[in-house]
Amino acid sequence: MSDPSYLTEQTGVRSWLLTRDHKRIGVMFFFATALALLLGGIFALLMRVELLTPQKTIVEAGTYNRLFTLHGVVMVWLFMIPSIPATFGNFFLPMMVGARDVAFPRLNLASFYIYVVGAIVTLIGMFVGGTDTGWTFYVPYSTSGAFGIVPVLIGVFILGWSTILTGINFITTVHILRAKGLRWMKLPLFVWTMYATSIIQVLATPVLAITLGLIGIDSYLGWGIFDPSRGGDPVLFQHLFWFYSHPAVYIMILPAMGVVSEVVCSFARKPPLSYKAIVYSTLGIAIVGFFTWGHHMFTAGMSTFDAGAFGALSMFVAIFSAIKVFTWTGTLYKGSIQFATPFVYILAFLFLFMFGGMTGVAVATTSLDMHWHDTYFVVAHFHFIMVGGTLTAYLAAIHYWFPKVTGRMYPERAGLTAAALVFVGFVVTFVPQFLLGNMGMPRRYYDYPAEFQPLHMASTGGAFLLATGLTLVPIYCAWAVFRGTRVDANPWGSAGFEWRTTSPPPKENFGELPDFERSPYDYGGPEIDHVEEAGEAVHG
Amino acid sequence: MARRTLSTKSYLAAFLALLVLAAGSFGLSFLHLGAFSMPLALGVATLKACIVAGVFMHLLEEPGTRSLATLIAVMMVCILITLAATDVATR
Amino acid sequence: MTDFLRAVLFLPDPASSSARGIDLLHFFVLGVSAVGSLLVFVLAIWFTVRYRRRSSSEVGTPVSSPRGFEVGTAFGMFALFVLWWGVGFKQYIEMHQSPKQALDIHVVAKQWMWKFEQADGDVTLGVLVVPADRDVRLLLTSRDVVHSFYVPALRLKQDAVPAMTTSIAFHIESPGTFRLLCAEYCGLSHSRMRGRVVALSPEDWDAWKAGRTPEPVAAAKSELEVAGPLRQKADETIADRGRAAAVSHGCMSCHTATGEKHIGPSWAGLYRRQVTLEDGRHVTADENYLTRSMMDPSAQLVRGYQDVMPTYQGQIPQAEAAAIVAYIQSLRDVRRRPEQILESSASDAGPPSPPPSSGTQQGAE
Amino acid sequence: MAEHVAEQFDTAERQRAAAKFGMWVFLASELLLFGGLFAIYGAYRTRWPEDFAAGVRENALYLGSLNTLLLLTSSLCVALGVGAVRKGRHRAQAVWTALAMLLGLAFLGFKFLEYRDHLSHGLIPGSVKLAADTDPGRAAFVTLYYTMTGLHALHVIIGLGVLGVCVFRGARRSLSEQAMEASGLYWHLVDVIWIFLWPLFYLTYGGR
Ligand code: HEA
Ligand code: HEA
Ligand code: HEC
Ligand code: CUA
Ligand SMILES: [Cu+2]
Repeated sequence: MSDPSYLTEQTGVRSWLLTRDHKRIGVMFFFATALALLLGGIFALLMRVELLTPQKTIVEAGTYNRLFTLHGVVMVWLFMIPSIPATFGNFFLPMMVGARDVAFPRLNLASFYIYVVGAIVTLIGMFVGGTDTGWTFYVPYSTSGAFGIVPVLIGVFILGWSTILTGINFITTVHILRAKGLRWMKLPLFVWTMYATSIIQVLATPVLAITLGLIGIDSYLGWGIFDPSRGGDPVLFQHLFWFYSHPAVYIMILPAMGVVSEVVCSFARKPPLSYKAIVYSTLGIAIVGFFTWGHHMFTAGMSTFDAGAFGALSMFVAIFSAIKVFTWTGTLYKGSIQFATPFVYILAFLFLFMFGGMTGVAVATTSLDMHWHDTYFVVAHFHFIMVGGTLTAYLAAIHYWFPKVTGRMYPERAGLTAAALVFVGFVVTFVPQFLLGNMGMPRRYYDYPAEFQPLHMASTGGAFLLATGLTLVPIYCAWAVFRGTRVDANPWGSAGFEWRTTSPPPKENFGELPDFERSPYDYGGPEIDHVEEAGEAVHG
Repeated sequence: MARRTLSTKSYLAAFLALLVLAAGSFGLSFLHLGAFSMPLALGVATLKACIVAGVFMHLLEEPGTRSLATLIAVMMVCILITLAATDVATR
Repeated sequence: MTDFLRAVLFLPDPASSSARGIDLLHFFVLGVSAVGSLLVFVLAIWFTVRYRRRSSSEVGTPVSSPRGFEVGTAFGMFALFVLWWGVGFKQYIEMHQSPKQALDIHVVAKQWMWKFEQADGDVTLGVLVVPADRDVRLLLTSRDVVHSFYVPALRLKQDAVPAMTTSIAFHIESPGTFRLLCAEYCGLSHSRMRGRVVALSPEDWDAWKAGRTPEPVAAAKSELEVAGPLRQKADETIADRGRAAAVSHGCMSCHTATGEKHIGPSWAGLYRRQVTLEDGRHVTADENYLTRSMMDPSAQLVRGYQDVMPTYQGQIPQAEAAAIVAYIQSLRDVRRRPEQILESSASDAGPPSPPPSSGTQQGAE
Repeated sequence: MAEHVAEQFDTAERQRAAAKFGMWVFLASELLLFGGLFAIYGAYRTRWPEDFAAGVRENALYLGSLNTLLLLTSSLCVALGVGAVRKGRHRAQAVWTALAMLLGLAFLGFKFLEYRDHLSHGLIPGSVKLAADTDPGRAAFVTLYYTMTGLHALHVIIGLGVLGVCVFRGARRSLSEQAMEASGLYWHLVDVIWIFLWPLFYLTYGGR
C-alpha cells in the first residue's frame, strides 16, 4: 500500500482514544454500541427463557421486571439510537458530503465519551437502584418506588446530550461543509436521512431531558409536578414522554431507511425510482413524526378528541413510509441486481418493515388499540420494526461497508448463512407474539395463563435461532478483519462518493477530490422514459 | 464579505422598540382584560422575541435557513403545548 | 368465515357485539397488511431473480417513476387509512359514550387487586359480577399507580388512573365467564393482578342480588389465586357510606341534600345537570366533575358562589371520595326547591340537561 | 490576530459560519428544553385558570419587571459588544460585555431576593405545608414558578460564565469574532426565554 490509511496513519491506543478523526470515532462507537447490543440481547434471552413456562422458570418476578427494563433501556438508548448514526453516520457522512471531517471534531470525540459515561452511569444506576419501571418510566410508579431511579435518569440524561451533540455536528456539517458543486438535491440519500434524524435528535431529546429531570425532582425532592396525590397529572407525563419517544422511533428507523436507499441503488446499479420522493418523504417523516405521540395513550384516559386527532395524524405519517417502500421496490425494476449478503438483508427489511409498519397503523386505529394496547401485539409491532427493520438494515450496513472500513471482504458464504438464520429466527420469534397479543397476553408479564405457553415456547426457540445467527456475524467479521481477501477501492462497483476513494480511506478521506457533480447514483445507462411498461410492473 | 451588517444605530432602535413594547405590556397588565390578557401578553412577547432574534441575534443578516431552523423549533414547541393543553381542556 | 379467521388469528370468542364489530375491522386491517406486505416481498424477490446481474460490468437501466406515482400512492394510502380511521374512531367513541340506563359499577384498582362496588353496596374482590344483556358502565380509579382494566373477550381496555375517574361501557350478550387482566405495568405482581368478569343470566342475577352465590361466580372465584372473601355485602349501600363520609368530612355544613341553597350549591338533582361556571362555561356534572370539585374546587367555580370550599385533595381516601360521588348520584332525582329551579334555569343558558333516567341502581335505598 | 482555520474548513469565513450555525442549532435544542416546561404550564393553566391568575397576582410585579428591564439592557450591551469586536475594537467589546455581566448579576440578585421572600412566606416547593394548605392549582403554580425561573436562572449563571470568558479573552485581545457572536447568541436566548417568563409569571393576572 502506498499511502497510509486512516487505520495505519498513526498507531497505538492513544492515537485512537484521543483521535478527532470522524472515522476512528465511528469505529469506536461501533464497538461500544455492538457491546450494548450483545448486552441487551443477553437480557432478552434471559427473559425468553423465563417465559418458557407460565410460572417461575429461572428468575423471580422482581428480577424479571428488572430484566425487561434493562433490555428496553439498553436496546433503545445504548444501542439503537446511536447505532447507525454514530457509527456509520460518523464514518460516512463527512465523506458523502466531500468533507475532510465533521464541523466540530472535538465535539464529536466529546460526544463519544459522554456516551460512554452515560452508558456506564445508566447501567450502574439500574443495577444498584434495581430499576423496574420499564423503559417508559410511567409516573406515579416510577416516582413512588423505594429505590431511587435518579441514577438511571441521570444516565439517560447524559446519553441524551451525546445524541444532541452528534445531531448538531451533523446538521452543521451538511449545511456548511458540502463540497463544491454538491447541491442539496444531489446529496446521497443516506445524508438526507442522517440530516432528518439529526433534526429529531436536536429537537426531541431536550424534552426527554427536562421530563426525566422533573421526575427526578418529583421522586427525590417530592415537588409533585406529576404526582396525582398533589394534584399533578400523570397523563401529562405521558404526553411529554411520548413527545420525545415517538419521534425517537424515527431516530431509530430513518438511518436504516438511508442504508436501504444506498444499498438498493448500489446493488441494482441504478438511480432510485424517484430521488425526490425519497427526500421529501424523509423530511415528512421527521416533521410529521412530531405530531403523533398521543397514539400511545388511547387507553390512558386522554380525551376522546385528542385520541381522534392523534389517530388521524399517525396514519398521515405512515403515507411517507409507504412511498418509500414502493420507491425502493420499484428501484429494483430493470436493475442489475447483485445477490449478496447486504442485499439479502434488504429483502428481509422490505418485508419485515412493511408488515411491522402496517401493524403500527393497525394499533394506531383507536378501537383496535383498545384490544392491543400493552399486549404482545405491540411488542411484536415494534420488534418487527426495530429488529426486523433497523437491526436488519444495520446488519446490511455492516456487510455493505465492511470492505470500505477494513479494506477486506467478509466471507460471503458465512454471511448468507447468518442472514438466513436471522430471518428465519426472527419470524419464528415474533410472529407468535402477534398471536399472543391477539389472545390477550399483556406485556411485562412474568406469569401468564397456561394456554399461552405453546406460542411462548415457539418464540423462545426462535430467539435462540436469531441469537445464533447474530453471534456468527462478529465471529466471521473478526476473522475477516485479519484474514479476509483484500479488496480494491470499489468492490461493489458502486457510484457512491464514499467508494471513490481507497479502501480503507486515507485520513483526509480523499486523496484527490472526486467529481462531486457526478451524482452518487449515476451509473450511466440510457434513461428510459417513464410511464409505458414501467407503469404496471411497479404497482404492487 | 458580502453580508449586510447591522449598525449600532439599529441596535439602539431595537432596544427602544423593546422598551416601548415592554412598557406597553406592563401597562396592559393593569387593565382588566380577562381572557384577552394572555393572548395579548404573549403576542407582545412574541414580537419582542422576534426583535431580539432579528437584530441582536443578527437573524436579519443571515441566510434564510437559520430563520427556518428556528421557526421549526418554535413550531414544535407550539404543537406540544397545544395538543397537551387540548387534552386537559377536553378530557 | 369469521370463526375461521378468529381461529387463525388466535382471537378469543367475542362476548359483545362491539367486540364483534372490532373483529371485523381487525380482519380487514390485518388482511390488507399481510397481503400487501407479502405482495411487495414477492415482487421484490421476483425482481431480484428476473433482473439478476449477468455480467460484472452490467448496469441497471434508470427508470423514473411513472407520472402521478407518488401522488397516487399518497392518495390511495390516504383513502385506505381514512377508512380505517373513520370506522375505528366511531367504534372508539361508542365504547366511551355512557349509555343511558346503564348499571354503574365503581372499580377501584390498587396494587395488585381489583375491587368492584355496586351502588347497592355489593362489594366484590377480583370478580366482577354483572347481568348479561344489559349495559354496564365502569367508573374506574386507582388508589396508587396506573393500572389497566383489560378483558380480551370484550376487546376492551381502560386505564385506572389515581385521582381521576375514567369510564368505559360494555354490554355482554349472554352469560359467561371472562378473563380480566391488568394491562398497565404496576410493579412486582402486575402479572398476577388478574380477575374474572362473570355475566349472569337473569335468574342467577336475581339469586346473586338476593345474597346467594350462583355457581358461575363460585367457579370464577375458585379459579383465582386471590385470597380473601369474594364478597363483602356491606351493611349499607355505597351511597349510605357516602353520606356518612360526607357528614364526617364536614361537607354538610355547606351543602344540603334537600335542594336548599346554603354556602355551597345543594347536591339534590345535581348529578348530570348542566352547571354554569363562573367563567361562563357549561359543564355536565358527571363523576369526573364531581370528583374534581372535591379535590380542587376552585378550578371550576360554580356561578354565584364564593371560592370558599377547601380542597380535599389527599384528605379523603379514594374509596370514600367514590362513595360520596355515589351519594350525590343517588340524590339525582330529589326535586330541587322551586326557587332554585328558577335561579338555575335563569343562569342555564346551555342545552337542557338530558332526561333523568330511573333505571340506574343508585336510587335503590 | 489571524484566525486559525481547522483542516476541515476551506476558509475562515466557513469556519465562522459553522460556529454560528452550530450555535443556532444548539439554541433550537435549548428552546425545546424550555418547551417541555411551557407545555406543563399550558396544561396546568388550562386546568386551573383561576389559581394561576391568583398566583401571578401575588408575584412581585415590580421586581419582575425591573428584571425584564435589566435583561433587555444587558442584551443590548452584548449586541454592542459583538458590534465592537466586528470592528476590531476589543477594548470596547470587553467593556460592553462586562456591563452586560453586571446587569446579569443584578438580575440574579433580585431573583434571589424574590426567592427569599417567597420562601419566607412558606412557599417551599415540595413541602408538606404547601401541599396541605394550598389548592393543588396554587401549589402547581408555585412549583412551576420555581422550576421554570430556576432553570432560567441556571442558564443565566452559565451565560455569565460564558460572557466572563469573553471579557477575559477580550481584554487579552485573543477573542475571535465567532466566539463572541456565539456567546452573544446564547445570552440573547436567555433573554428571549425571560421575555416569555415575564408575562407568564408576572403580568397575566387578568380576569378579575
Ligand atoms: C423504529 C421504531 C418504530 C417505528 C418506525 C414505528 C412506526 C410506527 N408506529 Fe410504533 N412503536 C414503537 C416503535 C416504532 N414504531 C415502539 C418501541 C412502541 C412501543 C413503545 C412502548 O410502549 O414501549 C411502538 C408503539 C406504537 C403504538 C402504541 C401501541 C400501544 O401501546 O398501544 C402505536 C399506535 O399507534 C404505534 C404506531 C406506529 C405507526 C403508525 C408507525 C408508522 O410510522 C409506520 C409507518 C410504516 C408503514 C405503514 C409501512 C409502510 C407502508 C406501506 C408499504 C403501505 C402498505 C400498503 C398496503 C399494505 C396496502 N406504535
Ligand atoms: C432495539 C431495540 C430492541 C431489540 C434489538 C430487541 C431485541 C429482542 N427483544 Fe426486545 N424490547 C425492546 C427493544 C428491543 N428488543 C423494547 C424497547 C422493549 C420494551 C421494554 C419494556 O417493556 O420496557 C422490549 C421488550 C421485549 C419483550 C417483552 C418483555 C415483556 O413485556 O415482558 C420481549 C419478549 O420476548 C423481547 C424479546 C426480544 C428478543 C428475543 C430480541 C432478540 O432480537 C435479541 C437478539 C439479540 C441477541 C441475542 C444479541 C446477539 C448479539 C451479538 C452476539 C453481538 C452482535 C454484534 C454484531 C452484530 C456486530 N423484548
Ligand atoms: C366551606 C364550605 C364548604 C364545604 C365544607 C364544602 N363545600 Fe363543596 N362547595 C362549596 C361552595 C361555596 C361551592 C360552590 C363554588 C365552587 O364550585 O367551588 C361548592 C361546590 C361543590 C361541588 C360542585 C357543586 C355544583 O353545583 O356544581 C361539589 C360536588 C362539592 N362542593 C362537594 C363537596 C364535598 C364532597 C365536600 C366535603 C368533603 C364539600 N363540598 C365541602 C362550599 C363548601
Ligand atoms: Cu395493576 Cu398492572
Ligand atoms: Cu409512536
